[in-house]
Amino acid sequence: MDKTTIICRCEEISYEEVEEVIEHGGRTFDDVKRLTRCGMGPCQAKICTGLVANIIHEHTALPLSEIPLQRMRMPLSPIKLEILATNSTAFSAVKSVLDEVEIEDGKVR
Amino acid sequence: METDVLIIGGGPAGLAAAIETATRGLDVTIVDESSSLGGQLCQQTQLIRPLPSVYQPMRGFELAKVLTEQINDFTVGTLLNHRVIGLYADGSVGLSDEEKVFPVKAKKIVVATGAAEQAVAFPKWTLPGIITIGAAQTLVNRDFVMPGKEAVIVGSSDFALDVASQLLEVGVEVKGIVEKNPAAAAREKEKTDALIGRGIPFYFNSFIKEARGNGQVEEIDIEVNGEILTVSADVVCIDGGRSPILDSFYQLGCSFGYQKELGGWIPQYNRQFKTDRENVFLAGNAAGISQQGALLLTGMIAGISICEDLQTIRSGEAEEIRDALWEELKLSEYKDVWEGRTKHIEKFSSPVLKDQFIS
Amino acid sequence: MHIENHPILGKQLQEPVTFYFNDQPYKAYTQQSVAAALMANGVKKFGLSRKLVQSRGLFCSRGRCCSCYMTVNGEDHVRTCMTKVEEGMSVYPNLEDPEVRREKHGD
Amino acid sequence: METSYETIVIGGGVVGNGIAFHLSERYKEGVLVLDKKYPMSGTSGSTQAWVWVHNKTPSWYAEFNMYSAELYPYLSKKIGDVEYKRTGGLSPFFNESDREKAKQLAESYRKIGIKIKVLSREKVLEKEPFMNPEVAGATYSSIDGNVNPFRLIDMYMRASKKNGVHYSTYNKVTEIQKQDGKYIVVSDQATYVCKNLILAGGTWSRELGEMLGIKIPVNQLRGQILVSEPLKPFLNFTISGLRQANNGEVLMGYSMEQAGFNRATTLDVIQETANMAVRYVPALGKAKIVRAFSGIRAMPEDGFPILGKVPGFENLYVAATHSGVTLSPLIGTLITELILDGETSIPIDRYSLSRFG
Repeated sequence: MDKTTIICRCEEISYEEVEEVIEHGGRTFDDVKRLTRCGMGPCQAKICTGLVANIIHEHTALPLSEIPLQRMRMPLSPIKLEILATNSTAFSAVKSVLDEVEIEDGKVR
Repeated sequence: METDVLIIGGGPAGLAAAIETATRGLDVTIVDESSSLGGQLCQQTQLIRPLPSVYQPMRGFELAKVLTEQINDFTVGTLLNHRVIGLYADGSVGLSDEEKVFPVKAKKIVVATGAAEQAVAFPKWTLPGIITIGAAQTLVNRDFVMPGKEAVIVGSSDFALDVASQLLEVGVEVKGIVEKNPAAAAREKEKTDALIGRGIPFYFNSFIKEARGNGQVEEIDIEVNGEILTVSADVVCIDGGRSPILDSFYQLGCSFGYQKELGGWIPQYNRQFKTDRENVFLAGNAAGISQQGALLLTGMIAGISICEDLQTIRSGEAEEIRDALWEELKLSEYKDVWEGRTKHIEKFSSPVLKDQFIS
Repeated sequence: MHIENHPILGKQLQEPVTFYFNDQPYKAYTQQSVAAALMANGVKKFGLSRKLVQSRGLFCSRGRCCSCYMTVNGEDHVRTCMTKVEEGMSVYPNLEDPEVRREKHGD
Repeated sequence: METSYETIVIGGGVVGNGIAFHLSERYKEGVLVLDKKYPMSGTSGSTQAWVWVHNKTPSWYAEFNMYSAELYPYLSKKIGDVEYKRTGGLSPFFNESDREKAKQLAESYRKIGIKIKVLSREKVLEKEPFMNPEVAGATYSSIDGNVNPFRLIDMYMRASKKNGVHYSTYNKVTEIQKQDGKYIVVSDQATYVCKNLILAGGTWSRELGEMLGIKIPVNQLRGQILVSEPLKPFLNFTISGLRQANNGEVLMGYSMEQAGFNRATTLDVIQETANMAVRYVPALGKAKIVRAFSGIRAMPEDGFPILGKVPGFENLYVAATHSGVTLSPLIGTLITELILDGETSIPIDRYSLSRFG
C-alpha cells in the first residue's frame, strides 16, 4: 500500500506512521494508538481498527486472532457533556483537590 | 425504568427475539438509534431468501413491515431515537434520548447491534463521494437520493452486488466492480453473471491505486494486472466486508473469540445464544455475519432461550423448538459460516480474549 | 438529485421542506437525513479535516465514522447522517474545532 | 540476544523510563528496560498528566514535587518536545468557608518557596473567564502545569535508545533470584543477569517485590477520566479537575475508587465527573465527550513515594509512587545518583521502604 495512505480518518494517521510503531515493537492496536493518536478521534477507532490489524498482521506475521481488539470505551458514541451530567447529583467518588489539604491546628499537616 | 427483556437493536434479529419473548408474555423493550424499526431491512429492496419457514419470501423492506406489525400486537416498548451510552455499576444499561441519560434495569439483555462495514484504504479514500456500499443503499432506498451519476464499486460481496443492481435500477451508471480476488473466488456466480450480462465490467485481481478530485472524487485509477486504468466516477462505493459491532459486549464484559468465517472477533456464546455474561444474550450479525434469514433464526433462538430462563415456556418444549431452529439455521447460511459457527460454539469455554478491563 | 419515482418503492418522497446551507435555500423531503438532503442538491463536501485540511463528506451513513460532522442549527459536530432534515434548518460546513460559547450570566 | 546487563529496570512506565533515561545520560551501555506489555499500556498511558505541586500535602512532599516540576523545562530540552506547559494551576472552591483553609495553605507554603495566591472570585474569572461565575475563589500557583504523557514516554524511549538503552517489550518478568551478588531475572522471553536491579513496576510493585520476598506496600486506586472532542483553545490553566490539552481536547476527572486492577469505567462515575465538569466550566456543557477511560494509580499504603535502596539487598532499588508524571524527572535523577554516586543530592531517607518496618 502507498505509505502516505490515511489509515485513521479522524486523526489523519498514515500507513507509514502505523508501520513505525510496529517497527518499534508495538503489536496491538492500542500500542499504535498511544504512540500516534490513531483511533483517538471522534469515531474512536470504529473505522480504522480492521485496517490497523491488517497492517500489524502483514508486518509481524501474527495471525489476526492474536492481534487483540482495541480497548472500547463509553460513551459508545459521542454525547454532549450536559446530557451526560443529567440524572446524577452525587459527588461520592469525584473529589476536589482542596479536599485533600489537611489542616491541623491552623497549619497544613 | 425496568423491563424483563431489553433488546439493543431493532433490526431483523432484535425484532425476531422480541416476537418470541413478547408472544410468551414477557415485558419487552427495544432500543434503537434510528427513527424506525427494521434496521438495515428498511432500505433493502432485494428479495430475501431463504427465510425461516414461517415467512413467505419477500423483499427486505416488506419483511421489516411484517416483523414490526407482529410486535405491534403485543406490549413491546420501543425506544426509537435512543442510543446506548454505556453501563452502570449495577448492570443497568444507560440510554440517552439526547436530553438525558437514564438507566434501564433488565432481567435479560439481547445485544443485536448488527454489523459494521469494514473499510478499504487507498490514497485519497477520504474524498467526499467515496462512501460505503451500505451508505449508497441508504441514499437510494431510504432517502431517495441519487448518490452520483457514475459509480465504481470496490468489492463484490453478495451485498455489494445487490446494491450494484439497485444503483442501476435508479439510473446510476456502474462503471465497474473492482475485486482484489480472482474471478474463481466469486461466491455469487449467478449475481455476478447477471451483472456482467448487463454490461457491467468486473475487474478481478484488481485494486484502487488512487482516487483524485478537487473537493470531491472525480476519477480513480484501478490497477488491473499491473496496468493502470483511469475511470471517471463521482461516487465510489467501498465494500470491505462486514464485522460484528462489539462495543456493547465489550462494556458488558463478555469474552471474545476469533472466527474468520463469522466476520472476525465475536462474543463467546453457546447453543442458547447466551454469552458468558449472566443474563446477556445476542442475536443477528452481532453473533457472526450471515444472511438475513439466518439472522432471524438466531433472534428466535435467543428469544426462546430467554423464555426458558424466565420460565414462560417449559424447558423440554424450548429444547425442541431450539433444535428445530438450529436445523433450519444450518440450511439458511453459507456452509463455511455454519461451520465457523459450530466451531465457535464448541470453543465457548475457551475464549481468546477475556477480562479485558483487568490489567 | 431526488429520486421522484423509485423503480421498486414507487413515489415515496414525503413533505417537501426548505433548509439552508451556507444561508442558501435548498429543497429536501422530511424523511431525508441532512447529509442525504445535501447530496440530493449536489453538495458532497461537508467540511474540512483538522490536520491536513482536506475535504470531507458522508462516508458510513451509520453514525459511526463522524466524517459527516456539520454545524446544524447552531450546534457544532452534528452527525448529519443521523439527523433528519427539517423545515428552515440552517446548516454550515464543519471547518474548524468548535468554539466554546460562554453562557450569558447576570453580570 | 544479549542477556547480561549492568542494570535492569523492570517497568517501562513513566518512572522506569525516567530512570533509564537519566542513567543512560551518564553511562552508555548495559541498561535494559523490561515491560510486561508495551510502555503506556498501564498507568502512564491513562492519566491527565498534570505536573502538579501546589496543594499537595504535607509541605515536604509538595517541596519534593516542586523540585521535579522545576526539572521539566530542562527535560524537554534534553529529550525533545513533550508538550510540557507550565500553565499555572488553579484549584477553585465554591464555598467561601474554604478561603480560610486556602489562606493557611498559602501561608504554610510560602516558607518552603511555593508561591500560592488565594484569588478572589473576580480574579478567578479574570484569569479563567469560562469558570462558573458562582465560584468563590481559588488557590493559584504558577509552578503547576501539564505534559503529554504519550509524548513524554515516546521521547524518553527514543532518547534512551539513542544512548544505548535496550528495551524488551511484551516480556513479563516471572521470577527473580539473587545469586552470587547478581540478580537473575527470568522473563517470558529470556533469563537475564544483572548487577543492579530497579523495581519500577508501578501498580504491580507488590507482586514484583514478592518475587524476592520483599513487601512493597503499593495498592491500586482507580480514576476515571472523560475526554472531549478537540475545542478551540479556551482554558488557560491546569484546573484541578480538568485541563485542555495541546490539541484542544479537554480531559476531566478527579475520581478515586478502590477497584483493584479493574480498569472498567462506570456510567455512575462518568455522570458524576460530567457534573463536576459542567459545575466548574458550564460552557463545556455543549462539548461532546468522545471517551471515558480508567487509570489505576499506584498508591503506596501511606500515599508517599517508595524510593531508594531496598534494605538488606545490595544493588536492589525500588521506585514506586503515585504522581509518577510529576515526579519522573526527579526520581530518574535521584536513582541515577544513588546508583552511580552512592548518594543523592536531595535526601530521600524519608521515602525509604524501611519506614514500613
